[in-house]
Amino acid sequence: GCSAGGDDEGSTGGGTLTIGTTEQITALDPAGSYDNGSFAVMNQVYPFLMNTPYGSPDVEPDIAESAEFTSENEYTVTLKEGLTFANGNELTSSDVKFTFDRQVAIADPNGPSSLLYNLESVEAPDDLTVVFTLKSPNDQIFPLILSSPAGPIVDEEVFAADALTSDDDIVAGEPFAGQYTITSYDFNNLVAYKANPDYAGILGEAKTDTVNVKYYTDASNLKLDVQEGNIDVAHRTLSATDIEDLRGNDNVKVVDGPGGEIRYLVFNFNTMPFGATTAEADPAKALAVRQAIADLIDRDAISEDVYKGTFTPLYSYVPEGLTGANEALKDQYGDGSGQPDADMAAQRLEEAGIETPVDISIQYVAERYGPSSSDEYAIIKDNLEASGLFTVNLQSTEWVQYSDDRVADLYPAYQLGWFPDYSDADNYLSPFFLTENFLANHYENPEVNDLILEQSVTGDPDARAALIGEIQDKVAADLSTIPYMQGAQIAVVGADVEGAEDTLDASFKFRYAALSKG
Amino acid sequence: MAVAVSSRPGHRWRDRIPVVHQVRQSVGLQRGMLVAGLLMLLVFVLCAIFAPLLAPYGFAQRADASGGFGTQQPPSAAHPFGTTVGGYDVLSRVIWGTQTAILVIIVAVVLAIFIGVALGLYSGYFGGWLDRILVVVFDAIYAFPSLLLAIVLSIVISGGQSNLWGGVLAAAGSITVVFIPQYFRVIRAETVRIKAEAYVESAKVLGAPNRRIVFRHVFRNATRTLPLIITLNSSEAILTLAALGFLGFGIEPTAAAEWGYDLNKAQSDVTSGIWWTALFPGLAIVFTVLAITLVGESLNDLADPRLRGRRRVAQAAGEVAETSVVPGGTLDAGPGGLAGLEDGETFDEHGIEVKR
Amino acid sequence: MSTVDTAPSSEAPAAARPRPKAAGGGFGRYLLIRFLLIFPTIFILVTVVFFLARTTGDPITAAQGGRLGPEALAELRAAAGYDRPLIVQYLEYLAQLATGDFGQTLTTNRPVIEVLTTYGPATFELVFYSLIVAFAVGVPLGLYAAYHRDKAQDAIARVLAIIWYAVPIFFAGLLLKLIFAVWLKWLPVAGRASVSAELQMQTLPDPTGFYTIDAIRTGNPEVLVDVLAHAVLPAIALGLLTAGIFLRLVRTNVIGTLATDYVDAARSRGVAESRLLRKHAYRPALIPIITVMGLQIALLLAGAVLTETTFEWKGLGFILAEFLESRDFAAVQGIVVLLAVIVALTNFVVDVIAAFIDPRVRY
Amino acid sequence: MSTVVDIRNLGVSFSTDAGAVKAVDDVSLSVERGEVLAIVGESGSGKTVTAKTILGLLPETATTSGAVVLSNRAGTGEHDVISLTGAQLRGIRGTDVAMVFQEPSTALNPVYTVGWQIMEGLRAHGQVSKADARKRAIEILGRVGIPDPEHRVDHYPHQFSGGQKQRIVIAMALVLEPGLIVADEPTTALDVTVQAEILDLLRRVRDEFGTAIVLITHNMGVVADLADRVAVMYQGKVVEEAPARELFADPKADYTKALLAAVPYVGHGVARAAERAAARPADWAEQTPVVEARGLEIEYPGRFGRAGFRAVDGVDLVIRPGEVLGLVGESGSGKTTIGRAIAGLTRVTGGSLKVLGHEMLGIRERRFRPTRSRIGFVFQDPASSFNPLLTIAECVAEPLVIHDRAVDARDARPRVNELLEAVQLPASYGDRYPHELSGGQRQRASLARAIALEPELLIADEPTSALDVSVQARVLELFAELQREFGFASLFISHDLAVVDLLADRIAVLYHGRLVEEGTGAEVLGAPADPYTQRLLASLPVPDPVAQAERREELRRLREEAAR
Ligand SMILES: Nc1ncnc2c1ncn2[C@@H]1O[C@H](COP(=O)(O)OP(=O)(O)OP(=O)(O)O)[C@@H](O)[C@H]1O
Ligand SMILES: Nc1ncnc2c1ncn2[C@@H]1O[C@H](COP(=O)(O)OP(=O)(O)OP(=O)(O)O)[C@@H](O)[C@H]1O
Ligand SMILES: [Mg+2]
Ligand SMILES: [Mg+2]
Repeated sequence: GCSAGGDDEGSTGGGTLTIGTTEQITALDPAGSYDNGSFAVMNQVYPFLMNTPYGSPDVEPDIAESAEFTSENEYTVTLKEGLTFANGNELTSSDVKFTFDRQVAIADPNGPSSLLYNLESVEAPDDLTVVFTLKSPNDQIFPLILSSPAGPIVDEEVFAADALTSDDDIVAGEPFAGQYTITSYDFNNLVAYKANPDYAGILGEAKTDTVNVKYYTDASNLKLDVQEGNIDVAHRTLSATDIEDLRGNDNVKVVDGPGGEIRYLVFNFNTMPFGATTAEADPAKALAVRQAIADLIDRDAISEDVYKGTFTPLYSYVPEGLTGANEALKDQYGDGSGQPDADMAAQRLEEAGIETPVDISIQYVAERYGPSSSDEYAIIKDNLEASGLFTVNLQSTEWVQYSDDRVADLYPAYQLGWFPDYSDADNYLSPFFLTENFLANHYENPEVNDLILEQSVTGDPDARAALIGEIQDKVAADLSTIPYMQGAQIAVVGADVEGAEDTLDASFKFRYAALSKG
Repeated sequence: MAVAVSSRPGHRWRDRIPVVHQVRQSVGLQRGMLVAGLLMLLVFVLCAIFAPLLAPYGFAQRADASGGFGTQQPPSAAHPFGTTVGGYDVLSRVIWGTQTAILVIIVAVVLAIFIGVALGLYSGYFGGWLDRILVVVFDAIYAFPSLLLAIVLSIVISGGQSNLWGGVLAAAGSITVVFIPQYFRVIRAETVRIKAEAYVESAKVLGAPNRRIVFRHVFRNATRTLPLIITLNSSEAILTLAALGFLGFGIEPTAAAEWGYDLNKAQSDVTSGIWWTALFPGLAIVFTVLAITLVGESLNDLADPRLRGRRRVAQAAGEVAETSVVPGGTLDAGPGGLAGLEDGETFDEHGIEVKR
Repeated sequence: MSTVDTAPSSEAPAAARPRPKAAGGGFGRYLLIRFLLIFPTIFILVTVVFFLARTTGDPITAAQGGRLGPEALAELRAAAGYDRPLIVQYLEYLAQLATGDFGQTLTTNRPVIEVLTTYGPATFELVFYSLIVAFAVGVPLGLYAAYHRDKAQDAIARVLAIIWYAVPIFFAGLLLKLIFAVWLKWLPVAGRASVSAELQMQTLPDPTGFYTIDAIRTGNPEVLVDVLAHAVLPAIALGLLTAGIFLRLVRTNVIGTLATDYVDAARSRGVAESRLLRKHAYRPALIPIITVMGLQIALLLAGAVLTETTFEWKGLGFILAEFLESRDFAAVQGIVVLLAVIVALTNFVVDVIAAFIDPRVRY
Repeated sequence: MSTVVDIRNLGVSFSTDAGAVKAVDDVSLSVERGEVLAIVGESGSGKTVTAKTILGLLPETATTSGAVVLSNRAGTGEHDVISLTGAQLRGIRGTDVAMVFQEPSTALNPVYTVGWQIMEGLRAHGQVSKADARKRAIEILGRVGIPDPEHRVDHYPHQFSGGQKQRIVIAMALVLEPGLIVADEPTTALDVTVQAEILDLLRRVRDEFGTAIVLITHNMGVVADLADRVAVMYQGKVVEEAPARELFADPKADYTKALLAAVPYVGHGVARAAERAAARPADWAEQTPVVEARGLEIEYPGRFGRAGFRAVDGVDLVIRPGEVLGLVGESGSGKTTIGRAIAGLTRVTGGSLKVLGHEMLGIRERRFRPTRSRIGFVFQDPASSFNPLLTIAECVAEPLVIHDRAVDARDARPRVNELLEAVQLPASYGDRYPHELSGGQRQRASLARAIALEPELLIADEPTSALDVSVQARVLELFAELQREFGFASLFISHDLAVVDLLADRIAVLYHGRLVEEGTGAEVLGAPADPYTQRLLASLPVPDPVAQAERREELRRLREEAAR
């Protein structure tokens, strides 16, 4: 007999760490993937111009010496000197230009090129200088984009200029200049990393020399393996039950950090009760319905019953921890302290002259946002129906169909979740509440639209934070969506593993380099 | 020749009621297994019919007058089987789940039978090009991993919707597609065999039109093995639905109770020492499949005189048979068991075609 | 009465009688046709899968539906060519297939062939091991049950068989893991090998993907033991399910052959009962058993989907489910074609095996 | 002489669905060394059960009383088979008593070579080396007349002809030199020509090995040929036991008398046929034939483009109105094929076949269907030609309903009752299901259905092959009567010359798909011209021990002559 010895103890240097995850890689090529699993790898091995240092939500130059607006439409980045890739190639401004030109040129459907919406062109006047020309001026978001999935800098000698490069070619070409390089790559099964001594960015040296990442498909296996000590770290995504169970286990530590993942309920302004295209269209009544629902949702119940504290109540559009976040909905709805208030809801409906109970259909996705969506919505349905004000027709749908149907105005109210591209309040506002937004829920508020555009070009942090607060308050009054849950980042680590709390920060980037085994 | 050996109709009737007849026929262990299966099945059906009375709570009920049930509560007086991760009463969901299971079985099996039997009859009796094509097509579907077919179909059929009927129809529909090739194979093989039987030929010789031959002579004889396949498929239907639930295509929990879904949700509970949420739906599935399979296998064994056990008789008991010119009739069973399901030459041109 | 002027000899006319035998060439021909039939089967499957997959959405919506608005999505779809008429896309795909090119996966941008060669061996190994379990458990128990039919032993064996078949495989897998990996700690939880073993195997030049073979090639016995230990639980989970079916199959068929005249005839020559069972009843029963077992391969592959997910066994079934979820048509089609070929080839091989067991088929 | 087996007061009962059935009731029999005891009797009278009891081969559902005392070959010990346990039974099976089964093809395991199967028996009893066992297997195969045994020993059963298979089965029984061989209808499945050889072989076994034989058969010819003593069973009891010659000469029991009276003899029909021919009108020969075949060819298509199989090759025959044509020939000679072609069930592939004015070559079913009401067909196996789910009345009503003589089965019932009575079945039998009738009754019901539309042509395919002689006699009589009454023309197919002779006006002999001889009974049976017909007649055992002994002598002489 033999138990699965996950780790090769006694290897040299800073030891070996084995990490398990259920996220999946799509591709190592930054132009070909736009998902958490692939981005997690990129964060270890590729350099970024801008990055978020441990413990901070805000970006700073990473492999760049400096980065600033040199004119309204020009963002100039100066690279540090003597940068090289792990394969020995020099990392120069030409690689940077190549990186962004390539993103835009390929514009792969699976890639993040859409994030570069504001990029006009890139120039590399000398080896160390890169000049980004932007379409709209003073874009405060652009530095953030440089730390997003669109931002990893790649080696022009390894990557193809106009086509995606395969994982195997990438691994063989070693175009890595992040904290780690990949030494062995078995797609979505096992990836072995080795610390990159040449990394010259702000994040510093890796604490552990060798890291192996094991990819799981079934969370219960991940849980059993970390519980049995077969792996040292389990990061994303264990179920709430598993985490609660592991909290009581002495062999492991459960480490929490702020999370950028949110859950919210979207209203379709056309098809919701009293919506614009319904028979008894009435914006005021529709608003009253949304408000009543906002009054009734019991966030604590969801947080405790369903998520066992791994998700926490969210009372605003921007999650807690990000610069500018407030608790706009807490004051405006419910009892004012975050608890539901049925009387308030009844009163609102009554004032709007709405006959109760109101019939409403709510839709959610079965598996996309974890296994707990059904329990989450069972509670919401309970909340709404217990008040006697609503009858809820709850349905779940498979993801792809759901994606088609929701923009086809088939769902009056539906669940969505969001994981940020970059850790900034803007990423929680502009995609949602600009007149042109991806929700396509027919919400339109010119005032909000303008405010969002304004904050994105406001350079002064305090002024920008104020604007962001104002936007949240305004949207909270309109209730285009009701945000209600914010996910914590959670890693389960062996009792002898240190450093997890350092990287579970508002950057929402899990960096293996911070971890070490005692 | 003795005059009017009138048969007692009552006796005959009783002997012709399918299951009753077999129970009376069986002895010993065979009877034991049949009766055990029937009893379990009866419990299952009764649970489904009287679920509203039997279940202490609704399948989507999370709280009662005394407050919320709480999630993952261990078995207690109020919740004999505990509560689930979603805060439902396990016992109630297990009981309500019988309804879903029965629905799926009925819809899936009925649909599959209608289509499979019709095509099998046609293909087996008339042969020709359509037959060849159908055989190849169904063989292809057969080669398709059935669960995946079910997934694709559940998306196609219901667009991923998850209310009770949407879910049931999707699951049942996809199971149907998986099953049709089986019914088709069996019925076609039987039809091809029966077509060569003397009584079909004798009908042909009498000048009976094809329609009459197919319905009066072939159909009823060819479908004789169906009960066995039905029982086999019923259990497969439950398991497929459970597997679908496992992959996230199940029925929305507030729309209906479904064992496979609950079992799936209970997965991480098991590794955390919460045994009750998985055990009971799991047992429900096992018992139902066991019940149906026991009944099916027993009926099959009893239909086959060679497999049927009999009571031992006292020494030199009984009467010497009167006129026993040709022993036995032709009522022997057709292909049985899985062998019957899947046996049967596929590319055969059995028998001789009448010129048309 | 007439006189007899010819010596009657039964042999001569019997031998000369033009019986419709399956001539030697005939069987070869049958097999050839059987083999050629694989192609229409695959063609039909490809067609069905192509259209089914495309009615269920596209990979772009699957990946970006939660980030992009309808216009952006439509743009991307148009860029990828998914908005063209289905029939055009279908013909294109057929043309591509005809040149033996399976194309690239749409989501992970890898050659479909590579997907097949990476995940195929895993499924193959899993199915192989579970067949060993199924045979080792199902056949002897089936014989045992047949011999003791309608006795307590038979009843127990049959109920066991039903239970193996009735317990959903993911549930059975979970229990096995808890018992053997967590409580007893005899076996690993999941996966095909431990991290260190996999790393060692990855250093091999051209790893085959068959871990058993790769493990032997490393020359490190610990790796082999590790790989085999990982195979035990999945093989049992899937193997027992199949064993349940085999048991019933063997039982029914052996009971059938036990009732034949030749068994009685052998008995009348004083052949021992155990020998009757093993030699006279089992061997002829093997022919239908083998045939049906061949058909079970499809079932086994379906079961493999769940087994693979439950045990982190990264094989075709598991990856197919994944690709289906992301609507990666190209990958789904490629995998289905491969599965169909496997199923068809298995049935083909099974026919050949059956022919070898049954001397009647050869002449 | 010593007693090999002594059966005393044997009783056997079976448990069945319908309750207990007593199969054998107080039977006492004994067989001496080197003696052939024939057991004859009605079907189901317990012959097989008695025989199986000797080997302890009864199924678990049987209970036995009485004693079966079996002595070993050396005569040094005896056992009561009934009280033996499994292992002890195994010891005596094969060495003290061996069995030859009815169907040689099912008694041989298809997946092992015959040598393997013979050797297995040898090695099951004592230490025999493989090489020795093989030597003895080859030797015994040679002795039962398998040519080239060294080579054939490694062949599989399906590579032998039916007759050879039966020889091998006998070889298996012989190889351990048992004191007693029980042969249950050893020749029923074989052609008469082959049957004659097997009977010869059995006689040699008795004479050369001194083996006692219990021979079960319903063929009185076989009994007359081989048996020393005969036991007649009826309804589970032995009603008479006597030396063979005595029994044939002077039967005592009523059943024996009836049985012997029912045995058809070749030549009995000649006079009657002549009578009928004389009664025909003068222009009869010129009337349009009901059936006329010219160079008829029927080929079964081969599978997957393989060459087809020609079952009927260039047959000319004619059936005139009211005439009965008897068609005989060995198994597989194409008799059924011709009958089916006439009924439009099998496609004609060459030559010409006119049936009631229709050319059957290339005819379409739609055009032929109306003519079907003028043709009746009685199938070879009465049991399977009825839909098991319909009552007899419904079955008989089928033709009436199909051809619009009645709305449904209920409407047709009065006519059905008439028909049933015409075939001497009580009308109440109409309410029964086919399996609830005896074979003879079913055969009559089948006749009733065939004549329901008063056809001009009746095709009867071996309508009595499944029946025992007494029942057969009744059916044949009925057939003759109906034919007289309705006057239909008929093709009467049989492999039994005596049966055909009884009914037919003319006889046609088929051999390998070709018509080798045709003529009146007197011509064909009296002076056969074709060597095959001659051999057929010579092989036919006469059901009379005295005459048969003479014929056998003659046959032997002829064979020797031919050998020189
Ligand atoms: N296994 C059995 N179970 C029940 N009844 C049986 C069984 N075997 C024989 N019988 C009955 O026992 C009686 C005698 O059967 P047996 O086979 O000895 O007849 P037989 O004289 O050999 O007839 P045949 O000439 O048709 O072979 C019949 O009534 C038969 O139905
Ligand atoms: N459907 C068929 N396909 C191919 N060959 C056939 C078919 N039916 C019969 N034959 C062959 O044709 C030949 C003649 O068969 P047929 O049934 O006419 O014989 P028969 O004289 O009636 O024999 P029996 O006395 O055994 O009934 C046989 O060699 C038989 O094997
Ligand atoms: Mg018999
Ligand atoms: Mg015939």
